[in-house]
Amino acid sequence: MTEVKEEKTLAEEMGEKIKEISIAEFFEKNKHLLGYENPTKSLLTVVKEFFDNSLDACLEARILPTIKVSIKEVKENVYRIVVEDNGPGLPPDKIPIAFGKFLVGSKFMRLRQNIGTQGIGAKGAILYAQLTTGKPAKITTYFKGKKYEIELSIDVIRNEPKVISRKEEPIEKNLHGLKVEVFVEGRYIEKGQSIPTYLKYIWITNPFTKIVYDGPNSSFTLERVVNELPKEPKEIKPHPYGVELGRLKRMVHMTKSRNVVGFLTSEFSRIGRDSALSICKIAKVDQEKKPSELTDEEIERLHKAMQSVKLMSPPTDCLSALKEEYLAESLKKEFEPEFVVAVVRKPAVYRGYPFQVQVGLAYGGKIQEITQEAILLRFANHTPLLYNQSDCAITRAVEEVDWGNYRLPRNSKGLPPAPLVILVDLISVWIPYKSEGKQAIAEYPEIIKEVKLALQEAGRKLSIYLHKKFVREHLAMRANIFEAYSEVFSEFVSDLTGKPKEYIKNKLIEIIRRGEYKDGEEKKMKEEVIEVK
Amino acid sequence: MTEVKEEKTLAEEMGEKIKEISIAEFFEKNKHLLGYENPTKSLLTVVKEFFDNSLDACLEARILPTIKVSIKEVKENVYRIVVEDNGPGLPPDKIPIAFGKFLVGSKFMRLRQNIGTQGIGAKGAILYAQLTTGKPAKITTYFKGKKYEIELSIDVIRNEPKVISRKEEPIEKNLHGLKVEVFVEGRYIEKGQSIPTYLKYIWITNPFTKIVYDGPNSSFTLERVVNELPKEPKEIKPHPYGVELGRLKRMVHMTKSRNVVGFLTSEFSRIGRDSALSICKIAKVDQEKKPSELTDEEIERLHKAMQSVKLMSPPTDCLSALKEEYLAESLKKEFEPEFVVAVVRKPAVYRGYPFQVQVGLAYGGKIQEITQEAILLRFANHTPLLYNQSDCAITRAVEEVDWGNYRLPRNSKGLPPAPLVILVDLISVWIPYKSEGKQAIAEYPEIIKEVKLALQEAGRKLSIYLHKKFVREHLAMRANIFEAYSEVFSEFVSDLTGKPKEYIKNKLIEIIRRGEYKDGEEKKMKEEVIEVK
Amino acid sequence: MQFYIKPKQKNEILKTLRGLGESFLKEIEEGKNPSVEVPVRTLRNIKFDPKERKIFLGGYVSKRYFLHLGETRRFTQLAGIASLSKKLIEEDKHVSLREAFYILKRTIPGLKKNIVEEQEESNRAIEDLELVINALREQLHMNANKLGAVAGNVVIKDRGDLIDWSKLGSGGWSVPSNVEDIEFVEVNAKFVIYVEKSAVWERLHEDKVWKKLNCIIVASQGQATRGIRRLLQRINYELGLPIYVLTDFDPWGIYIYSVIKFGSIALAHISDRLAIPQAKFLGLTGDDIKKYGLEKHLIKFKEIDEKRLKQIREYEWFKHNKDWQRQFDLMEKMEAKAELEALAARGITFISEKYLPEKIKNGEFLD
Amino acid sequence: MQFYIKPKQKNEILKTLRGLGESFLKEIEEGKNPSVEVPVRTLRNIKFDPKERKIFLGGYVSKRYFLHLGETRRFTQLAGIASLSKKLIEEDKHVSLREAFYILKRTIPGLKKNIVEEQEESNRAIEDLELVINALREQLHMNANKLGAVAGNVVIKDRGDLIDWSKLGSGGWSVPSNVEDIEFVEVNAKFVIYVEKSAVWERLHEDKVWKKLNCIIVASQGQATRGIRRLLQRINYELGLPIYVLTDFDPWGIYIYSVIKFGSIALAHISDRLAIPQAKFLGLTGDDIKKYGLEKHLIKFKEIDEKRLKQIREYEWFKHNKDWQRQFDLMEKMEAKAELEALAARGITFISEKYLPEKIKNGEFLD
Repeated sequence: MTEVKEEKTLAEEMGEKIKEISIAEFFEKNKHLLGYENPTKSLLTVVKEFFDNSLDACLEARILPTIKVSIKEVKENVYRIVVEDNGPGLPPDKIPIAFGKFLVGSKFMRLRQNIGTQGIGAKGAILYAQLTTGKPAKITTYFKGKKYEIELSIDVIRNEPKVISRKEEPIEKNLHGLKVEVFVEGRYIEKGQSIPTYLKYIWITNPFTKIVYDGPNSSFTLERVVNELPKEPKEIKPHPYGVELGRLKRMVHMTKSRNVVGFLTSEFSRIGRDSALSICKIAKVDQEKKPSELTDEEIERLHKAMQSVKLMSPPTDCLSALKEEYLAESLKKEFEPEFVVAVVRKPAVYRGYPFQVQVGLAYGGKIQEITQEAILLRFANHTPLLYNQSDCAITRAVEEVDWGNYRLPRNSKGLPPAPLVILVDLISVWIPYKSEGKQAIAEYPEIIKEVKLALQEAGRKLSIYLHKKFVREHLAMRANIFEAYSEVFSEFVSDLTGKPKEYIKNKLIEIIRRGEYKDGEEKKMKEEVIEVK
Repeated sequence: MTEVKEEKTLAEEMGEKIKEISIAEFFEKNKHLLGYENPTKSLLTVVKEFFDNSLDACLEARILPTIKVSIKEVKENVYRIVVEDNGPGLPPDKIPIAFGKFLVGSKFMRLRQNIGTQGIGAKGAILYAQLTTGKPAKITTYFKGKKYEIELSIDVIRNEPKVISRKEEPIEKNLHGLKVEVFVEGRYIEKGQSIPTYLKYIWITNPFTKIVYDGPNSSFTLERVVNELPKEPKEIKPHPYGVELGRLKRMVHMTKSRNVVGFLTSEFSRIGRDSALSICKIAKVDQEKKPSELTDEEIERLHKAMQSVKLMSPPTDCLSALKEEYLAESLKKEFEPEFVVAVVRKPAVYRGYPFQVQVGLAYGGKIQEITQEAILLRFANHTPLLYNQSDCAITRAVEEVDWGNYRLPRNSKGLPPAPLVILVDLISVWIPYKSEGKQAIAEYPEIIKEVKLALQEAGRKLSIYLHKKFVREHLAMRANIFEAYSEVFSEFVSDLTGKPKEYIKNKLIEIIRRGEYKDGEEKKMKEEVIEVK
Repeated sequence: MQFYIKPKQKNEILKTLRGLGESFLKEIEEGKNPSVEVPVRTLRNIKFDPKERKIFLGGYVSKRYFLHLGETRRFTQLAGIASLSKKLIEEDKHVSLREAFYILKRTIPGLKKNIVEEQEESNRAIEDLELVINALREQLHMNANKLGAVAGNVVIKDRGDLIDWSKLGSGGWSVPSNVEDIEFVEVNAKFVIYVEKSAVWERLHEDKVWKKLNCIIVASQGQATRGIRRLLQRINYELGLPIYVLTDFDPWGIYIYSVIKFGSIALAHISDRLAIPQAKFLGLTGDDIKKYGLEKHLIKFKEIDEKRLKQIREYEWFKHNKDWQRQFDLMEKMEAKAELEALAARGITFISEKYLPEKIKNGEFLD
Repeated sequence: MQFYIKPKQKNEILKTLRGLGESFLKEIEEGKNPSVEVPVRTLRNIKFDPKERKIFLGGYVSKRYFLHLGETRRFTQLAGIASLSKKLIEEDKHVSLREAFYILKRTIPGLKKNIVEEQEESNRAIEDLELVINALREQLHMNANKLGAVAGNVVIKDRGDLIDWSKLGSGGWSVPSNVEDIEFVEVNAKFVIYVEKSAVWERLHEDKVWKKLNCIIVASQGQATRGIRRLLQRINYELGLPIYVLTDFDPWGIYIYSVIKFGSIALAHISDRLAIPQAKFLGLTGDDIKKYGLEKHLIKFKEIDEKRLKQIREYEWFKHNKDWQRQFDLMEKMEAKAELEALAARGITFISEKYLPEKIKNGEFLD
């Protein structure tokens, strides 16, 4: 009897221990999941999160971005980071939740290409700042003729913003933008997986951006290469092929449509009335039924039917690649190569999500000086990936290409040993990152295939260039070579025959200068085989 | 003027788009982060989450665990999974939030060794089930003489449980336990990174557990090897060395202590009155000040001072390793080796968190038949890690050990090519996983070092065994070898001297049978060097 | 095609070389692109005559031009070698391939290149010239490496010296790289044993095998040098003595035999015409292993041996030969090879006193 | 320690071998563990005498026992080789190292092992025996490989034949692996040129260098064989002729010289006693390259060459020698090597008619 009592008490005891924790608390404890693993990477992550936010905001508002980044060491291993943009800014009353509460964002469920999507990045940076230096973040917005300066921190226990101060002062009416200032612990490096590298690379794929950098040891300004924004990506509805059963159920219960056909045509892309009717037919579901009255079995049948009907691929105006010439242009500016090519593939689909690959190759010129092995720049939605290169679908695709086919040194393992920069940018409404650190892309066969196709197309263009270069140099050398060899050849023929060398040589040079031996002719001669019995 | 207006509208528009999403929604979209990457792994993850929960519950209630796992294919690639334990169960009114709401748990902020800690695992499994099959989870608890059956699903948008049905019926008073049943899409495999493998391995490090498995193709029961639970791990307070500034600030504002000294001694482990006073002195903070009145600067100074005073390492009764003989015993049962050794290291500390390493080596016997390369079993808090082996601190440590030092084939890269099972179990109040998938441990030097030390200690014991085995076999061979060589040696001496071979041989065998030549003597003889000028 | 090339008169070769130069000169004077016809040495021009069982070059020639970017260099090198060869013959000097390389290696004015950069280039030019004027490189006074010794009841004349191969102590006559000019003065032997190892040659020599069996014994180390092959060929063609090849029982030994008999298969090259189709295999066979109880003395095949065996048994000239295929099968089954030295396990002089006399008496040759 | 070993009388060696057996027998009869004393060949027992400039074995010996698990096998092998050697000398037969291996290789009754499994084992046993009874393996009638040729104004007697090294045409006398038994009958030469390449030997021979300079010319291919080294040593010690070593200018050539002069440094082993401390270096030097304008004919160092150079210049016997260090410096600076054949670029017979006579006349040797 006593034993039984104890057990029951135990169950209740355990029940009583159950409590909710906030997502902020979760990430505070698991900060390495957000990229705060070590001082060097943490510093980079903070800058990256704010910079990406700024870039997204400008693009959303269709403003040519100008983004200033300032980093100053205030004491040993403590840095003041300021990121300022000319974007639209935010209304001051929205600032606290936009920067002080996890899982709040404007882009989470939208199917459109964006850099940030999860409502986590900027908050993570602010959380890291307050965790390491205890200092609140200062957000400044220029809004309706006023400048608002809001200091805030995150109440970790409640996942709520805590506003510490709020100032406002009038400014010129047409000023706009947002500025974030935080103090963080970290370690600053100048080369490699560093903040300057990050900025230089993101500028390549966003060449319409002006970046002003003021670092602890160096400053630079990257001017706009292009004065035109890429076309605006559209938001799309989910494609039926990518929808899980559970999500479909939820959609059924939340729709405002009054019947199944209406539901299907209005909530999904690529389902027209005909497709909708045939889905209902296959699923044996009454097309006029109210969605909320569908039974679980009916929804399941609908789900199956949706996968089985033939539908067009999802629309791809949700993606916005660069123009090839712009990508080429910025690669040229950054690396000063002798040749550059950019290829933007048509969009493709993975699990119902549209995605698109753009690549660039820069060859020779100043690159020779940098390295003897190819440099790989990986991007996802125009944002550089600096860590975990060896573990990424892009790397795998690059290594699977046989570069020897394109007149480059063959790569046995890894990258080809050539003066080459390989840029690969994966654009999608949903990038399958391997972790929230967002540094490596999962190895889906569809993605690897597209990247390879893009690289092969670019490779062929590079190959044509290399061939032309070869021929050009070759023709110029031709006469010279023949004349040089004639010098010694004449001597040998003179040895054999006793005729004076100069006599033979002059005759030969006459023949050469007539110049009747073209490449094509030569080939034919080479293959000429005479049978003698 | 119009332009300005537009910009302002834009900012407001963007502000309006900002909305909160739930953590459930976040994980639904990012399910690969929780281990639901592909059908095979997903099935394993579901079982693992429920099994770990059951094991934790039993341990918490100090009940010898008996856990039943049943997996049946209900239609192609859809499985019904049932996990049932004899733990304390839960009060029925706590079931909905315990299983239907993310970030709810009993163990999140506790500094004690547990398998689950994040309040995510079981919910993730239920979310995955409803996403793939649309079916709710059925939780059955035996509580106070009644059996409660609760069907629930997760309201993803609100991160709230949705109870679909609730039944109760009377049962025998002393029954207790919890049962979970879900339907999931997945793929079942029998070998390798599979559910049977998972259960067998977790049984090795939890040998006090009885596991009854009823799978699609096979059934087995793993009986308890030990009838005694390991000592109960205690909860501890944070150690000052592991506390970040931001967290200290929060603790300062939440404490009930009335002065700084009281705060320091009551909220941290290993700070006594003396240490507290010297921290205050170093920090130049009034020891009698009310914590909530401390300025930011003072807290910062306190934080620095805490790191600089010498304190004892955190208490380690929060960790509960197995007894070495139990670990050895279960390795013996599972692999039937000829030799087994287990080593449990003393606890060590990483960033203020105590941790402990236990390892086991099983050599030879039946293992020979399985493979020619060593098998590595990785565990964290007694739970097997089946994925991402190459990316894990444990693997790195194992590979860094020079196994050649322990009479094993030397490993040039990777694991030694020996009939060997290497088990490594990392126990800590806070395991630094590389991602929520919880399959790989971050490569902290302190952890790698401890694992290596443990393996080296075990290696030395294995080495002693191997040496003894060698000597044993060796001595028996010795006389045989000498007699065999005497046969031919006598012949040669006979050739050289003309004396009959048999005569020489018999004399030699006499000498050998006297058996005066021991190993030690031999060594001495070998080193005997005589200088002759 | 002619198989055996007689030692040519020096004047004849000089004339041919001069003729080559004159053909170039004529084309040049006519304003044409200087050209030369070189027999094709690719696989399609390598023929095997299954009846006569010999490898030979087919009738394809390719025409090469001096004014062709892909060929001008090689063309020049060919002329260079021809010019050097003319000089050597006139001065009655010989050079090694390495010396020829250094002599030809000089800067081409106006180019940052030498006439030849690697010895491979001058070697190839020499091979080209051999084909173009149908002469052996030795006749062009260019020698490969010297290696190997000979003993037997033979007296030759070389550079004015009379040399008796039976009176040279334990060493024997060191075979020069170039045997074109030696004259056979007195030959008192019935056949030749060529053995692939000098250590075994010393065994046979010490045991006076050449005296007892009335033969000539020749050895080099591994693959026979050109000097040796030419010597064997000359003895075979000019003196009519059969050539027996004594090697290990392994793919390498059999290939040594194959080269002596059929010529080398390295892409068709004049050395194929050093072949001796009448040569016979006297080396260890799978049957010998059983017969003489060598099973315990086999050496396990390595991967490379197996691979080589697979290649060699597919050669046209072995492929359709049942006897050889049987041997290859035995070898494959044993997965091991047997060395001549293994016979020593049956007695130091076993090879000389039992193995060779018996096999020769019984005519146990493979062909 | 004695440096040069005179050809021993066969009886003397037979006596020593029998003595070895009897010492074993005595111990056995006294109920002791059979033992033998073997000079230690580890580094600490290798000495270099900087004054005399020679490598030699120190006085350390280690005592080995038959009844010792780590030694019983090697001990048995030693006895086996001694027994074989006795038989060979008695029957006046010689065997190659490979034959010796096969003869010794047989199953030990009761063990699944042969007396020797690999040739390395029998080779080592031969080396052990050389050390134990202080004889050369050739004197034990075990021969290494045969390679190389010789010519010059010398008449020798070998196996009853009188052989005139000046009358052997273009080939020369093939040097046997064992030169213990040859007798010098008539010697009409003032020095010996040893050259590391047979192709260069043919050059010198064709140009009659041995006649013009009144010397002996000897060649093998690469590292000198034991037969050649012993021949050179015997000529040096018994006839008192200086030995000049002609090699390329590279670490490998200089090491060939070093082995002839100082002995091989492969862990102290009796072959060190084949050394000829009076030998002099006549090969190409860094100065020759400038003097004879060979700069264009250098071959760039590969990594392995550089590595070898670093090793060789650190050898005790080169380390403190300024002349050699200067040459190594030159080589290091050039980062290239020069071959003897490169001299052909200056004229086919340049090496014979200019280079050698001039260097010898001016005494331009390195020591």
